[in-house]
Amino acid sequence: MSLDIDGIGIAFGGIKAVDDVSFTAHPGEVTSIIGPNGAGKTTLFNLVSGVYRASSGRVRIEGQDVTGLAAHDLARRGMARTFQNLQVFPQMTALDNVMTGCHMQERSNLLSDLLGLPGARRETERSRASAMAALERAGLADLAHRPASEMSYGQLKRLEIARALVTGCTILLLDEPAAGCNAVETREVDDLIHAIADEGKTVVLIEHDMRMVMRISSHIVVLDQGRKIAEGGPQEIRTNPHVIAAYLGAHGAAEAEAAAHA
Amino acid sequence: MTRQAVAAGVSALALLTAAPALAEIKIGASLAVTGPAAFLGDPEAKTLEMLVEELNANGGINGEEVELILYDDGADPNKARTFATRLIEEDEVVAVIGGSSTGATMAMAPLFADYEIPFISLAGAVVIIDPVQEFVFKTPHTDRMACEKIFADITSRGMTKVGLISGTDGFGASMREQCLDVAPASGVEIVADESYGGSDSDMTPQLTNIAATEGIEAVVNPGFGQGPAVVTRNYAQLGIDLPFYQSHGVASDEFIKLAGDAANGLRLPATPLLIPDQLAEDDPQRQPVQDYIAAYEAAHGEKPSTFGGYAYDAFHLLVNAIERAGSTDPVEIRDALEATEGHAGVTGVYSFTPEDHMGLDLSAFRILEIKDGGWTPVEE
Amino acid sequence: MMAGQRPTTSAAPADTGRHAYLQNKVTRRRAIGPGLRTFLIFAVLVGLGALIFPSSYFYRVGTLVWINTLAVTGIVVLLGYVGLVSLGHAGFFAIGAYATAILPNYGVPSPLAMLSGVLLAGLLALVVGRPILKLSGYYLAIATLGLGMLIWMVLSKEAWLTGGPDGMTVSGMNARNLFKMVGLNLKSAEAWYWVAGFTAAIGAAIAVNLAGSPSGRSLRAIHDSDVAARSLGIDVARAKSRAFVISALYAAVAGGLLALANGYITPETGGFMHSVEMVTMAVLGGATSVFGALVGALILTALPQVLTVFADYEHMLLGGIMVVTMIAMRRGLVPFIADLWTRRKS
Amino acid sequence: MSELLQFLVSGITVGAIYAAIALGFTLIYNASGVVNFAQGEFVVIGGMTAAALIGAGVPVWIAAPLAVIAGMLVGVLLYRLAIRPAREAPLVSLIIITIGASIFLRGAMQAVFDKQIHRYDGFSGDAPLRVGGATILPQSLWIIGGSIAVFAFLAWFLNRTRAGRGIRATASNRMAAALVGINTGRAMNLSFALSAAIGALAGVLATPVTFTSYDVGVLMALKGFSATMLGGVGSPLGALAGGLLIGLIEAMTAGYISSDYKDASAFVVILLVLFLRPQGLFGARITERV
Repeated sequence: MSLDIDGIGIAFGGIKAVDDVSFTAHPGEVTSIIGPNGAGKTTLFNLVSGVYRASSGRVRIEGQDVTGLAAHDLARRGMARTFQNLQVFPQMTALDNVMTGCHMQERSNLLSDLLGLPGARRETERSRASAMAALERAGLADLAHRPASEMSYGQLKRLEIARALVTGCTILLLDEPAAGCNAVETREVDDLIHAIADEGKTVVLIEHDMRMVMRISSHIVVLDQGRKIAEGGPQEIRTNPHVIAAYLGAHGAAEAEAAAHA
Repeated sequence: MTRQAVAAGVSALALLTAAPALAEIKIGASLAVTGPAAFLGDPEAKTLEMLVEELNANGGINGEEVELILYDDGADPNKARTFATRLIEEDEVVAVIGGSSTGATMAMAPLFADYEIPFISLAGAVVIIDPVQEFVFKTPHTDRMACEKIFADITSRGMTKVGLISGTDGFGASMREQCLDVAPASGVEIVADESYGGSDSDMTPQLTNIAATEGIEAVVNPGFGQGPAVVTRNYAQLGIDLPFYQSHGVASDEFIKLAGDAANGLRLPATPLLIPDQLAEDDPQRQPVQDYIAAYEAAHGEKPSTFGGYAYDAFHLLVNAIERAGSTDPVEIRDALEATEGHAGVTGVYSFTPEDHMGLDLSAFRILEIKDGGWTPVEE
Repeated sequence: MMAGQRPTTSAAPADTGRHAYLQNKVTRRRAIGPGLRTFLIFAVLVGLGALIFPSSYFYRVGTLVWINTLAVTGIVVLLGYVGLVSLGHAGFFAIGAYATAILPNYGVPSPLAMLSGVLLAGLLALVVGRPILKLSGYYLAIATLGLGMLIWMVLSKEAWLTGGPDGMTVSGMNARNLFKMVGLNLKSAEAWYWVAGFTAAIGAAIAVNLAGSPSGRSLRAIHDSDVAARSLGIDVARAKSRAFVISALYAAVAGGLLALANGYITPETGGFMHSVEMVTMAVLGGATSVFGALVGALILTALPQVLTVFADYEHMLLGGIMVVTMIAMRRGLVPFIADLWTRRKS
Repeated sequence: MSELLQFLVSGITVGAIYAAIALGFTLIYNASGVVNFAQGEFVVIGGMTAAALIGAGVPVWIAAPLAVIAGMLVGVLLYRLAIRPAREAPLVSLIIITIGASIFLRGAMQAVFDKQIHRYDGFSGDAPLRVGGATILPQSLWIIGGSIAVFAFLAWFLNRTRAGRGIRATASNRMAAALVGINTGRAMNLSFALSAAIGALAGVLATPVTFTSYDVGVLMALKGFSATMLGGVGSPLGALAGGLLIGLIEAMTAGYISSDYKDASAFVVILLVLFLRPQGLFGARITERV
């Protein structure tokens, strides 16, 4: 399903963190959001996924207006996400983390859960199977029973992807999925995202690793100081003078440096 | 490990509850030595401990030593019931004194019927002895009697319209209810009815309302602890000059100390314990009152309170009954207790009957007035 | 890389993780479910107590331990699973207790009265839960505290119904009669012990079932990350409200049992200190598991009985134990000991 | 009219006591993020120590500062023995720790002092002053003045002094504060000492009006906590306003509605305020970062 963002914006204490941003992400494609630190990328994700309430603009899924819906309602409409600063469930095992993502498919009611009726246990078995499959896909199957609190940063990033995948989402927002990953792991994440998009899901990606962005994106949106300054295919963006200015400007230099070394 | 914890806990309990079986007669007590009713339980516990020591020094009961087993229930009925079970089952006492508070008393009471052990409560409410329970007695006056006594004094001064300001604690709430109940029969009309929390620090709003009530002639303050002292100070602060009555809940020198000059002129129903030197030579209570005061001052370096007096009477009633029964069989002790006739205590002169397990009448209450920081009996 | 293990063929490996105690219960699959297993463990403990108790007094203390375990299990669901602090749960406890005490005076049989009290507590939790649970941290603490205080005040002031601050007698059912029906003649202290123990065992089983179920995973997810739970489609407000209601039901059942077993109740059953006591039991034992509830309830119920020898210093000891435990064993006794155990084994 | 005035006087007197306790809560919260449920015990320590000293014949002007110092010492001990070792513990553990500490202190006071109710004479006598038909005790003026002075001191101290800014910086980010050279340990010690001193001062000032005994601390803490949360945790202005507001609500309810439910009305107002404004009246709204 396509995701339409139309003139969305929010201000914190008079400062416009995101201002009038519009773009469309299509199924089967990877749409990347890039921009220097503080450009408002994560805030944009929080607006789209219902964590913050937008002060202006619209969000549409497949043409249907979903602006202002609560995060869990958006999830029910097929939107899933990962988090820049990790929101895993540290007290649970990796497997339980991912099983929690099966919440929307689980059909048992509270009473059968409390009484431990066969229905509830069957649901749990089914969730366990699909969670194991997702873990395998993310390359974490052998860590299934390890508490999340004992996993590495890169592993947790992939754990979040696995958890988002089992929700059965059609739109997936990934916030810096390759952060903290070594070269091999980055490659694996790269392949995973490709595969997800190939299934026909709409993938929106925030990433600092420019090589990865250029490799897998069909479409790139560039933000600076909360505003969209450019949009287009990788080739277009690479040569766009506004983008170069933003990245090489006063606060962009360090960012470009970081991107080059990532 | 859970199982081990259970086992460890149980064996620890067993160890600590295994009391040495040296003493011949065991008397149990569960009192609110700490907690919100500590001002009751503390002097009660001190009194009992002092009396047991004194008794044993004088050869015990019929030559047998007495052991007091005392638990602090903190006025928590839940704990009180547990301790009562413990006293009966583990410590195998022949009688129990206690329940400083009505709640603790009422939670324990049913056990004594089950196990047929006599029980003397030190709490005030009338529900303890009405309806009468075979094994339950009590020594304090009821709050109902306090109301009657106060109202009688008010009407004798030619007044009928009374305002109430009551504490919301157990004592205040229960006495307020009794006062409302007996008012019509006593020829008194309650025209104002205010309350305050037990540890409130300012009651001027309530008193302002009472003073502004149409036709009001006198004010009564059922309550205990610091509340009545604050009320008394606020009463003076507002310059209210209506006759003012406190309850037996504050009948102690402590109250005068807390309320200061503001207490002068107020009246309350109290036991003779407060006026040992002003009792007539032939007053049957003169001797016990002076004995108790002397002994308590010697033991604790301070004056006893009315509440300690309840324990004093309970203990003597019990010892007396055991002596007369000539036995330590609980049922025989109970029977002897119920047969008590004209026992002069510090609270009053007790005569129990099968219908009356408190055994006091209104004459045991004296109306006192505070004058120049001291107690003066009001001539009736 | 190892091939993914099929869940049906593998039990959880003997994990050395800190959370092994919880995880084992949740993920290991046995012939009997984790709920039933918990029930059986509790049942054995109840029976064990009965075997070694020498007198009614021990049964009495045992009864209180099981009743408290039940109430604290509710706190475990709320605090241990979801991470919500309530300083007002004694209010629900008291609603259960007072309904059981009051309704028989109007001709309602005791079991029905208790059920009404439990439903009433659940209903109240449902109604006030939504607005209250929007708050978090200390704001949630003060809101629940305020709720508890309001319930306590109503119970203290409405003397015509509740007997006021002095409390009221609970007339009605004696558990002895239950056992008489099947031909067993028990003392009433023993009868209540069995009833309370049995109820606590059922309560524990239900809580364990919940932990391993889809609903339970949602609750534990909220505990760790509210935002992530939302992003997975979990209706956080609804889930919190459910946990609040469930824990209120636990408290109310425990309250009803206490009223019946005691025969007398006062408003202090709904007081602030009782709420604190319930939370302390949970945290002391370990708020994440029902065994923590049991251990916490056992210690704080039995301790005052043991401490009667030091009556004058009881407060200092109790307060000192609370502080030291929280500092030395932050997650409570049961997880602490479980950690020691797994560490020694590995 | 004179009735209303009397209710106001009553509400402000009582409210000023709550406010003083709430200000103590606020300072510790600002430094450590801990709401200290043992705050009520400082009030009792102040009152009981002063009462014991005055009872022993020590003049008020010596007894009062000594009582405040006693409170301070206990405050520092509380921090060093109970709070510092539990740093970074979850909120519920901290609640239990401070409640445990308050139970411990209550037991200790019962052992050190006694179980009696205590009082001493007001600093400027006990003869009521008349103000337009209402009466007020001179000691009430001391209490009101004390609360305002503590508030002014805190506002000045936290914003204008190096030590105060250190405390605030420590609260918002201990690591960063340490990096810029703030001695965070000293900031914490200082905040507990000052907060305990504020509590003890409240006790010293209030005892002639409210009396004191070893076990009134819980209630004091509850009222102070309520006032703190009503005003918004962490804000000195909120603490002052919250305390006065609760005092006034209680007095007005007792005066005009029903004295039976005056405590209840305070809690109803707190619940309503929190439902409408979850951060309290003067608290800052916090946006969660993800």
